[in-house]
Amino acid sequence: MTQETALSTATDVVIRLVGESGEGTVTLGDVMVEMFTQMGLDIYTFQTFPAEIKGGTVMYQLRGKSGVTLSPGDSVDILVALNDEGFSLFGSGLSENAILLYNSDAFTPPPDSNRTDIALPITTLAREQKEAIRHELEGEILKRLPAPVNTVGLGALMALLGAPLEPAEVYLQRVFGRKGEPVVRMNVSALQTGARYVMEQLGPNRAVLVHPVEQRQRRLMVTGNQMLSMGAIAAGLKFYAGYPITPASEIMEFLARELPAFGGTVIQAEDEIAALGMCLGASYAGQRAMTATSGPGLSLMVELANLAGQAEIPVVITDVQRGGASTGLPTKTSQGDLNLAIYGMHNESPRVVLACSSVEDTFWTTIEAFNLAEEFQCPVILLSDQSMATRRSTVPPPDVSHLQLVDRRTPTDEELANGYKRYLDTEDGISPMAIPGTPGGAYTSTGIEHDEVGDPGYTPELATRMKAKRFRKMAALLERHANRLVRHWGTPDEADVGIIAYGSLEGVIREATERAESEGIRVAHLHLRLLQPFPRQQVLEFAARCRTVLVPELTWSGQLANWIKVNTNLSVASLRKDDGLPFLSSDIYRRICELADTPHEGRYHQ
Amino acid sequence: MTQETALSTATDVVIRLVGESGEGTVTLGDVMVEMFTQMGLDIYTFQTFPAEIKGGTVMYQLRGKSGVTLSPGDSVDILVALNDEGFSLFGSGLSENAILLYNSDAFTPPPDSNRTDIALPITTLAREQKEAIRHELEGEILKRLPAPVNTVGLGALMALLGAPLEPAEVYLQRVFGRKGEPVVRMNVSALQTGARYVMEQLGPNRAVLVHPVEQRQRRLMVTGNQMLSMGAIAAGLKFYAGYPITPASEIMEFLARELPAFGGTVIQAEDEIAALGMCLGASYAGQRAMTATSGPGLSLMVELANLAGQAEIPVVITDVQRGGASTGLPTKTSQGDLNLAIYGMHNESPRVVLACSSVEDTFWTTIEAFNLAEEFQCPVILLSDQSMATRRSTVPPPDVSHLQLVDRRTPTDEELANGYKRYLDTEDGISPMAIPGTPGGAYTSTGIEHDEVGDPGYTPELATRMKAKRFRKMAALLERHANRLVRHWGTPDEADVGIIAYGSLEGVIREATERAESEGIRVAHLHLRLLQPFPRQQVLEFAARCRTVLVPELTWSGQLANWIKVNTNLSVASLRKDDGLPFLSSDIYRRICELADTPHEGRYHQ
Amino acid sequence: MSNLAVAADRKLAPRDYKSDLAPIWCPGCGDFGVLSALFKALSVCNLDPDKTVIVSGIGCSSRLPGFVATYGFHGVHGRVLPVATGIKCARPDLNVIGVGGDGDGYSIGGGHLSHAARRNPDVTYLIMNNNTYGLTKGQVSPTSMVPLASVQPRIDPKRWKTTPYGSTEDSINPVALAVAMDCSFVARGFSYRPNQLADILVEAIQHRGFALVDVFSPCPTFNQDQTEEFYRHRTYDIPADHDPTDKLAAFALASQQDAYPLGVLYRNPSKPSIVDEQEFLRRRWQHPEGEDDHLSLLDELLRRFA
Amino acid sequence: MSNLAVAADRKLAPRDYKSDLAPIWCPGCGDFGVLSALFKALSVCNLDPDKTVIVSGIGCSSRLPGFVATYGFHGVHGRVLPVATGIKCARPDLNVIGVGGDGDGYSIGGGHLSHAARRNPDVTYLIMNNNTYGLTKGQVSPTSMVPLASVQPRIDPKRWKTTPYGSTEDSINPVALAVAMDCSFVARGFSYRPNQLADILVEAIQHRGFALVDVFSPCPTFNQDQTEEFYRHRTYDIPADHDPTDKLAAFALASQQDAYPLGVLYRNPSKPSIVDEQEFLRRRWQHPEGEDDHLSLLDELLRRFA
Ligand SMILES: Cc1ncc(C[n+]2csc(CCOP(=O)(O)OP(=O)(O)O)c2C)c(N)n1
Ligand SMILES: Cc1ncc(C[n+]2csc(CCOP(=O)(O)OP(=O)(O)O)c2C)c(N)n1
Ligand code: SF4
Ligand code: SF4
Ligand SMILES: [Mg+2]
Ligand SMILES: [Mg+2]
Repeated sequence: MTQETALSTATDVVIRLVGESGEGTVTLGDVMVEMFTQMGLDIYTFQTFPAEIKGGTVMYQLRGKSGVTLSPGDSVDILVALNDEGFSLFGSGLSENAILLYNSDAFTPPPDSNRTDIALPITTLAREQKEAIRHELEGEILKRLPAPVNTVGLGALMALLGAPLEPAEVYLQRVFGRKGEPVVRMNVSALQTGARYVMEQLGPNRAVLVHPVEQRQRRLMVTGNQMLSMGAIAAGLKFYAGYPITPASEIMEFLARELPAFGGTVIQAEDEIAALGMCLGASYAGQRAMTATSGPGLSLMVELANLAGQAEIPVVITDVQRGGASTGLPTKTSQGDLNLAIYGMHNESPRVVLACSSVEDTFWTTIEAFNLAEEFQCPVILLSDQSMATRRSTVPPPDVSHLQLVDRRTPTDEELANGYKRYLDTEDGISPMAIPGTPGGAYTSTGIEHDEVGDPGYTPELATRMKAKRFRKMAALLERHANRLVRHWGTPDEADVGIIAYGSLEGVIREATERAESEGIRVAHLHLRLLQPFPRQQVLEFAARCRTVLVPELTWSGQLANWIKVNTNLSVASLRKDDGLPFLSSDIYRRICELADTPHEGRYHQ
Repeated sequence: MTQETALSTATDVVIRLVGESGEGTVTLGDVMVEMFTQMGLDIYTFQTFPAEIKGGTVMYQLRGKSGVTLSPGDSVDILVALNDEGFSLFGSGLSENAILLYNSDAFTPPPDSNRTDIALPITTLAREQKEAIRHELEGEILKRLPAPVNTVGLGALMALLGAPLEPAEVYLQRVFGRKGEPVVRMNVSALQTGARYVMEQLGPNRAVLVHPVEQRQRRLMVTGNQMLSMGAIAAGLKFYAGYPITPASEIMEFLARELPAFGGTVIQAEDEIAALGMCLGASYAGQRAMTATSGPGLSLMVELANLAGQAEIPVVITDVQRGGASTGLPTKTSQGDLNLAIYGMHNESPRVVLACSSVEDTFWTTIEAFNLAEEFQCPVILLSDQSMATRRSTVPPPDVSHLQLVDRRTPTDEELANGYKRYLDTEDGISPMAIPGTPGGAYTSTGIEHDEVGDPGYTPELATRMKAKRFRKMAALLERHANRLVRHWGTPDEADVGIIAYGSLEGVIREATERAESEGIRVAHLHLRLLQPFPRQQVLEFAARCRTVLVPELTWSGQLANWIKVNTNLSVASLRKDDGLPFLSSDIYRRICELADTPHEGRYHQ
Repeated sequence: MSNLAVAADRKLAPRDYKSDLAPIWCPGCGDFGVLSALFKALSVCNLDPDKTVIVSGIGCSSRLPGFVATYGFHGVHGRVLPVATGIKCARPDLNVIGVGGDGDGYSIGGGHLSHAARRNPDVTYLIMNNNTYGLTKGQVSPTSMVPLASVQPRIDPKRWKTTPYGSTEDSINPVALAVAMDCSFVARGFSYRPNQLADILVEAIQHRGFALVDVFSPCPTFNQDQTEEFYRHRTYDIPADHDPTDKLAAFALASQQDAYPLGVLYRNPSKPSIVDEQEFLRRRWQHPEGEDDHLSLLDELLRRFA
Repeated sequence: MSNLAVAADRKLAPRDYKSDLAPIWCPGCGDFGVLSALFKALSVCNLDPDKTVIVSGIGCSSRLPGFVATYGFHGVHGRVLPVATGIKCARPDLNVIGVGGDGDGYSIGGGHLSHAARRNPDVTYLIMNNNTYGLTKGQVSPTSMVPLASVQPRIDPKRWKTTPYGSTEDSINPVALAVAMDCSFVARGFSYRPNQLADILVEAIQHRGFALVDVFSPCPTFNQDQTEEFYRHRTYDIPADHDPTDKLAAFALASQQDAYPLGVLYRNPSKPSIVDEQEFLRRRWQHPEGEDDHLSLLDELLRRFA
């Protein structure tokens, strides 16, 4: 927290909870999210999990802010450390005069003058609370009743924030109500104990870090995976087949619960190949189909995704990117699948690659994915990533009233009457696709090179002509939609630094941009939702007004920077890392400043 | 044939045979290859097959030349058309005053003044020959005895070429000897009949198109697939697992026959995933392993190839490229898998991509593949293509006396004694790999991110450090081997046109280069055997002495040109097509001339 | 299959199912017999060509869909069952038939078989089993029988190209496996018994659930071992007293290796189908208004996260 | 396994096979029992740790190789058998054991099972069957038993996440399938019967050929249906009079679903192994000089094309 926010009534506080996985760290975090939401604050969370089921350290960072929140925050104001390992792994990155609340039953941190340390014997306090009511409960219930550790922590945190306890008490009533009065009483008293314990140590002059905000409009508290699932449902998804994989499983789990009510089918396939095969069958049969996976699964889908491109079958393939090659860093984040999404096929068939750029955007970009798949009868690879997919954040509810859905082109009666041609060589390359059941529309869909009817053919002339027809669809797509599929931030005029990026970096880049602009640096930001076919025109126009172009990305080799090179010949400054963690907005900000200071070989007018 | 070759004693004749698949077209072609070889000529053949097993038209082109032969020839001197469809599909591309020998029992071609047409009622003549001996054979044998259609054709061809019949007679004796004197007699007389029939029509003044050459050194007559198989055996291949696929199957079939004698194992797997899995197991266990496939199979190997990169397991993956995306053009040629070979993985692990550039080169590049896989403990994708793999051509026998084999780095006794680290972070990134059975070497190979010992680890620092270690191997490779893995042709000095290419285009480009240089255009040609890691230094130095750079390739989007861009920022002229057929050297030659004439924005000195 | 989609207004003859595309198979290929038996079965069931989809993989046999005047899906090697399952679950109103070779179905695609059996969609799966890989010119398939040539190695390049000295692998028995998978309909046919094959196919098509029909369909071009003759001498009709609903008996019968029984081996009429159960779930949860009210349903869903 | 590589000079105790890495499994995970049974079996066979390789896929269970002081190969999801087969065929002198989960082995990897059975390499394959996907936090696996909740839908996010209303798919019976595949050794164990399991593993390891051992190894964290209790009440020892070489009897026994027999179900001692047959081919063709004369052999080969 910067000094003035602490005094003013604006709120911007970053809390980080660390503890043994399974220890309740996540529960406490979720409760805090709920408290902040009730106070009308915007929330932005970020979590990392160990790759094991139990054991290992969980990190749960949440930022509460009055007004739009674009990142989990660069520096931590309040660190809650429930164990030693968590503290040593995630103890750095604190803001000046940050507060450390640590479990003094577990460990004692080395003293540090830049920190206010507050000890909380959380397990002891919790056990005392349970003791206090043991006589009121009989054995079994008592045995299964956990000591109110999280509630003590909650009280302590609320006190640290200088927040009123009432909302927390209401919350406890709601959650523990059905467990009986004594349990409620125990928790309320635990809450107060935690709070009191902290206040005593803080003494009188405590800063008030959170100020409730009046919210006119109801907001949603959702993860990226949830928004993607709801976007798919909004887009008319009727068939989902998938195979579980971290961090994409949540999508299938969500749809398994919700899709039946929308008349849809969800099947857990035996592997990713079967999952995509089922989707292609369903889409061939006329239903909007999607599968979702992560890198290893996308690798297995390469052959069938190519069939979809060659046989011209619409399908949405979601890749929630995770860290590392092969099994790699399964619970961490990355943007390292861009190459595979774009180039992952033997020889070449047309394909679209889109990327979600925030939890809120995920809803709409998912709808774009379905519409483009239908309009251009090809596979659409929809990129998300672990950080965005598993993050909970507050977003305004999407206004679905003017939702526009596009349907694939089906044959007209004339086309059916006079020798129907499934792969008719049209001007925009889009051919009429008959849905089984259509009288006179019988044809055989095939991945072998074929003529307009769909019969196999291998002459050089035919091969060239049909390939040209298929790829003309991508040119048409750029013409019709590219403008809508890039987003502009920062200055609309000449810029010292232009930033081109994609995916979950949008928020941190916007934050860095605002900060740099507030300091007089002219920064423009072009955010790509469409990556393939590449919006060349839009990128060139953007670059033409920037003295330098910076491309930040979470990849090892600079996959996006290279993809820009291939399509535009621009030489760009690449800012990259691929260590499993997202960028801090300060990482971006620092690079902006460096570039703004360095001399340049002038603008890109070519 | 150009006039002077017809008169001089130099030979350069291009024959094209076309007919119904299964009609013996291939047999006749093979016999002609044998005849030419006996005459000491160099052979270069090119065939295309239909994708079906029977039916469809086969085209078999063979060029006989005194001295090095770099292409199947641009224009056909003698076209032998056994059926109508074959003639209409492959009747074009003839040289001036070419000769058409057609099966007058089957069809009559439209007259064409630029052609000398010679009718040959080949089936009638053959039947007569069989009739002549029918009384000498009893029923069964007679029924199974085919009429000597090919032999009549052979005689006719030899006559057209002005070649002596004796070698052909010797050949017939050898082949039909065990079938008894009458059958031999029938064939010899069929040969003479065919010849006589042609000579009568040609009249007295016949050009002699072939002149026997004295050969000091024995030459091999092999296909690219055979050379690749023998190269692998030479490199110490001990384990092969594969799954049949056109046009790669021949490799497994060859090895299944020959590898046991070398103490090796060949397994036909249930699919390509299993094939690569078995190879990784065998290589982990210490044996040199290879699999070979084509595009669709490579697509299925994406996940396991990435494991090999991440877990650092040597393996050679051969991709005999074929035409088209998905099933596409299974019997045609292409270079369209370059993207998949380079980028086909989720996130990034180190990998080497090599390409064979001719039937002769295939032997040595295959050996390089095994050596690099062993030295750098990573997968090596070895690219070939249908045209080169199935082509028969004469090559000097490789001199294997100074064959050099590299072994993977294994742990020293010290390294084993003091807590062995499989993934030791060394300067060149190469770590000691213990072979199971090594006392004290026990470790677990894994695709999860891991520390030096191999234990799973997920911290950002570890992930970055270990990835850097793995990729340092690629830098070391460039330093040690890049110079050897590019080949220079054409002028060593400043050039008007510089050509950068890879794979089977080497021959046609060399031919085009020689032609252009003979006409005073300064042409340099850099042929890449190593594609990934990219030999940046070598390419930049080459480009620096070229006024323009031309990149010819058999791909749709210009995959090689783009890969060059990514690595060097050079803007190059791209010459590409992907219709299933190879380039003619005249295609390249024409583009060279255009570029030599056009003004340039100067050389690439940056 | 359940409630088949039949041509309501007209009676179709076998030839009505023929497409304009002429089969590209070699003269004497067993698949010709299979195709005509299929034509006959389709006409007996009078299936509506516009509501019928034939799904295949890659192989000589997998070219079949192009030769039939129904909808067709000629996919990639080995993925017939996922595609067919997707079509049937998405559109229960369509008749779905899968076809392909022994390599396509038992080798690269073998992993999908037990899962199709578990799901039991109303799909008929017809395997043209020629005990070899035809399209790639004659390598061993999982059903090939090429014993190790311990004495006299056979190096005839045209024969068993990847196993010139014989195979080091046993062959599988697909019908016995299918019974063990509790595949709800398992039968075996022979392309040179077209009438019997047509009858089997009719039963399979009418069966409500997943039906596997393995058909001996010799490849004269590349398999000189399992020829028409070979099977003529080694096949016999399943005795009338065999009870296909008796799983153990079916397994015993299917396991016969000296001679191969032809006909319906196994049947499990009571096995639930994923198609019906997914239908049930959709009905169970579909709101009265149904889909027409997409937006309000969506809004309700979104509201839950407020 | 044939001629096992044993520690010649010393007798190893179970603890000698323990690595420095501590298992990361949840408290109460069934895999702990499997691991200790494996330690015991390894010590009974006295296998040489330096000549033993444990291959796994991906999953909680697949983390096992890291906990054993032998060589290990922790690959990708579902490819245990190809990797293990490759190792064993390349190096018959090594002891090769495959391990993994029911999802790894029967779902994504299920296609490799019948081919491993055909090839019959000397590999022991140990499946830790917890009837769920543990590592991905509790979805159905092919062995899950989650009947359709036709009446009261269960929406407990922690339970059967991808099938909240129950599964629309039947479950498979891996041991019955393995018998039908003629897998030359098929057994079933239970992680809470560690001594019996150790005995089974010893037999499997000593068996000359491919041995499948399916072990009930409950996942208390995500599977509240197939718990330790569940299996304690539904398992029994195979009666002594069962003849494992009688395939039909083995199939009948393996098909039992009401209660699950524990022990060795099936055995085919006479089935040839690809390892031996490949060895035979190499010996059959290897020239007297053997490999030492690589170059002259190579030259001979090249000469054939001159
Ligand atoms: C992924 C992949 N691997 C390999 C091939 C090559 N291939 C085409 S068909 C085929 C097998 C053909 O055998 P089968 O399925 O029995 O059909 P048949 O030709 O015998 O009718 C193979 C291996 C392919 N097309 N795709
Ligand atoms: C190709 C691929 N798909 C999916 C996954 C995600 N995944 C990891 S383990 C697993 C299944 C775990 O279940 P099981 O094999 O039974 O092992 P368990 O954890 O139950 O011991 C899955 C689906 C993956 N790692 N790779
Ligand atoms: S190769 Fe065999 S299977 Fe293929 S078409 Fe010819 S005969 Fe039939
Ligand atoms: S999740 Fe289940 S299987 Fe995995 S470790 Fe925990 S208890 Fe064991
Ligand atoms: Mg077949
Ligand atoms: Mg499991």
